Amino acid sequence: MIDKTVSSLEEAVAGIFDGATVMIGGFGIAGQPAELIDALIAHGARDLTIVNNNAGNGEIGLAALLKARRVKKIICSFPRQADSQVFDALYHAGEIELELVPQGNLAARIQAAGAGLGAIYTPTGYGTLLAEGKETREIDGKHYVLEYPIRADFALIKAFRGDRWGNLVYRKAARNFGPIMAAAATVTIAQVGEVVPLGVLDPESIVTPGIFVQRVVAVPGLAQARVA
Amino acid sequence: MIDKTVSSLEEAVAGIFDGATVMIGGFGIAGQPAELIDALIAHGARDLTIVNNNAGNGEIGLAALLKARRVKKIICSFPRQADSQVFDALYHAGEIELELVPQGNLAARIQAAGAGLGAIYTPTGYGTLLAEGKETREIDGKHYVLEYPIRADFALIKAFRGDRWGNLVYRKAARNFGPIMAAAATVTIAQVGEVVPLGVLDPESIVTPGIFVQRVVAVPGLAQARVA
Amino acid sequence: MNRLNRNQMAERVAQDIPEGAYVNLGIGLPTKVANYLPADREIFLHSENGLLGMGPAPAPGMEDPELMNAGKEPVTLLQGGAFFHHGDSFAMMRGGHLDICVLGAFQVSAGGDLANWHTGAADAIPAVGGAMDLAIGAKQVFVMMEHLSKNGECKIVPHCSYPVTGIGCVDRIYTDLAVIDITAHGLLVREMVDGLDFAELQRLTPVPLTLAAAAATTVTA
Amino acid sequence: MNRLNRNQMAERVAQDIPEGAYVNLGIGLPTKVANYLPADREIFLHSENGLLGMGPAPAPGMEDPELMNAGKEPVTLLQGGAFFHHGDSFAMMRGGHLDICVLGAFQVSAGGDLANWHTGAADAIPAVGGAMDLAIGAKQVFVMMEHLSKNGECKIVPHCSYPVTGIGCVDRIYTDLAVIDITAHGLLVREMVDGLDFAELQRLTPVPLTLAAAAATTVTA
Repeated sequence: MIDKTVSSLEEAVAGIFDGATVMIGGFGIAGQPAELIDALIAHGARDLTIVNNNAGNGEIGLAALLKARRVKKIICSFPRQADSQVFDALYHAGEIELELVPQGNLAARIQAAGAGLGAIYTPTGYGTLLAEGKETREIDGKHYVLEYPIRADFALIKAFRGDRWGNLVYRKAARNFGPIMAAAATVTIAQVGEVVPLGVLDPESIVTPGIFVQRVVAVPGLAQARVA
Repeated sequence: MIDKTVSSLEEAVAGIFDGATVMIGGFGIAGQPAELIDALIAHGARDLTIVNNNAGNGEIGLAALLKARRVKKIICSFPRQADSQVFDALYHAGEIELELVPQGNLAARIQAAGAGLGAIYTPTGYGTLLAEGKETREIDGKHYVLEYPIRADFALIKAFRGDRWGNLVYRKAARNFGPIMAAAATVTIAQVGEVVPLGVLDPESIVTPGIFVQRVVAVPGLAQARVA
Repeated sequence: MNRLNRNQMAERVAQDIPEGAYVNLGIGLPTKVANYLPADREIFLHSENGLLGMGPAPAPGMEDPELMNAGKEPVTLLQGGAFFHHGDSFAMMRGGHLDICVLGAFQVSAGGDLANWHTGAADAIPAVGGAMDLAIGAKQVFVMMEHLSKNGECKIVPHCSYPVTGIGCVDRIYTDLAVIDITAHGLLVREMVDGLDFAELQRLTPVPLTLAAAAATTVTA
Repeated sequence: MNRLNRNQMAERVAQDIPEGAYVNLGIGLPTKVANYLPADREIFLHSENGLLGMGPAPAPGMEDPELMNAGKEPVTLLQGGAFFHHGDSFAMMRGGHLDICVLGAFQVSAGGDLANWHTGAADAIPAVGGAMDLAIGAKQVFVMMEHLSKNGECKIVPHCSYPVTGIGCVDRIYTDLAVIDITAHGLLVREMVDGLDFAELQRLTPVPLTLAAAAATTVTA
């Protein structure tokens, strides 16, 4: 019997190695797997490359991981926010590397990795600083920039419900990067509000089929519990 | 008030012009919008380029459209089947043009069109007859073929339920090409087993959001009615 | 002259959004446009974090931390709305499926280049989010901004001095003074606020303007 | 010698599919493998038309025209299975998410090239379906085929004479005579059927073979 659920957050993040590339879901705090990130901090891996839309808010979650000095590089679209003080300080001190990627290119490059494409010509960023030095091509009168896939060793994501085969459904705008990161990482680790028996999730409505998920850990929480 | 539903199949296919590129959903008969195809035959447009996985089965649906001599070119992955006699005869007579595309490249090129990519490097077909004359590139030690988006003027698809905003859900394996074709056509026309009031479709489970759909027509049918 | 305030600018933009349009309102000033969309028009608001059919802010106390807009403010979802992942959301933007996006700007050039993501200051932390995707993806890109900066410099310029967000992407500019289309034949003034004459608008704007034949002499919000 | 029949070949392949594997069984002969997967192993069958967790054929009269496999035969979906669209389905195949695919073949070359989609006959209507995607996508590609063609020619060849499906993509070959791995050091015979000796197998096969140190002398289905 295949059971991808693990019984602790510690077990969920086991094996994340120094120097790993780790995707972390979430758009701001919606969909951010805060408990998995805490477990990653406790786990101790360092020199990580993190892929996330943002670069941490306040002092918790991703910001706490940055503050613990575990991150050497971050690939994101929107690091600067009202409460991104942890990142801001590291950046100004030259203690973290930033690869700034337009959000749509970030999503498309993650999707390209999951789908096995070698590279894509994307319309976004042409003629801007963020395409400097990149190969471009005119196709049917439009200009495109050549962008490469972003893969990861691990993805930490948050879903609403999951089952022992790793099938996932999400909740509202917390879905965001979860499904595309799940497909782009070698090992995808999902924290879910509830583990349900096999067959409870409607096969028509499963958003992430279990083939993209290697570990599931239950983290009951307020946001999830609120749903009918 | 926005109401994308139309009251007849005739109205649904109105405006499909001679020479148009028309995507038609379905994998074999599952998801094939047979009634829309019949309406297209009655409508009379000719010199069509058709995009479908197959090239028609038996004498109905897509095969009937071919038999009526309305199709000048078909882009598909698997034309030859036990019951593809209509296509076979036209092909051997030199009366239809075939662009044979590996099924995954077909899907990826349709997705590229919907997502606004200029081109993609795909792993499939490298070193084969189907990549002859195409640009290739080695990326990280793997070989890829450059493939371009496939767009359409119209897409005819079949879904299970729809609403007046054009939101769609599908049924079982009839989903296949429907969602990706919907995003790749200028005008997407969906036949649905049932039109439901706005709000009936769960926003977490809508597969094709209405932004990708321009017309919805109800065609109650056996396959749809069978569902609980 | 009757310079528009920011709410009036938002109200003016809202007038040009037709029923049935799929629209993305950028972070900041453009978000205000939602407040002026007529209740009797069904308009589909898209938010890049995975919402279509976005509704107004929830009643106090009903906020949901997993139902936010791109600016991370609490919102609601209308009946008929849908949730989807970031790949699908940006396919909507980049694949040309949005009819209109409304963006703020530091500068717009005569050729329609947009600068709205980076001041270019050496010590600024750059952040781009979805700005570049919106700029190149929507069928029509509307910019709303004050005509003049706080230093009195016109934000409509021959060439952007700030780093650009997209090339030749802006279709129409709404300022506190005028509504101006960017066309193949240059900038065409569609409307001016009450009390502003064309010569004065041209004096303020370092790019040649043409007054549209059918131009309204008043921007009425 | 005890040449395996087609069912025995399927049974032999099934033995090598471990619990938890994500597997695509190609149209034709490979479909038979499903009949021999042990009931006590959870194995995830993928069908490129949008199914994961595919189950056996339905009871007579329970067929659903919208629940078919890639060969358009009626199937069922297991509890825990999922439906998805063609884009996602081929992402699973092409993105390296399937552990194993099992394909039929006209020929396999010494270097692992696969020919299984086209006879090359001038008047044949070509049809490729998902064959090329499966060939390059799965982590391991198993081929099952008769060792010799009806004309007595070996289907394992120095170079494919039929048009190829994929280059260097085959990992293991199951024939009615042997199980052979394709390695960086050439073809390694893992097993032979009872009554066949290595010299005879090599005589039938126009490509140098090596007998694995731990080779079984009998393929037991």
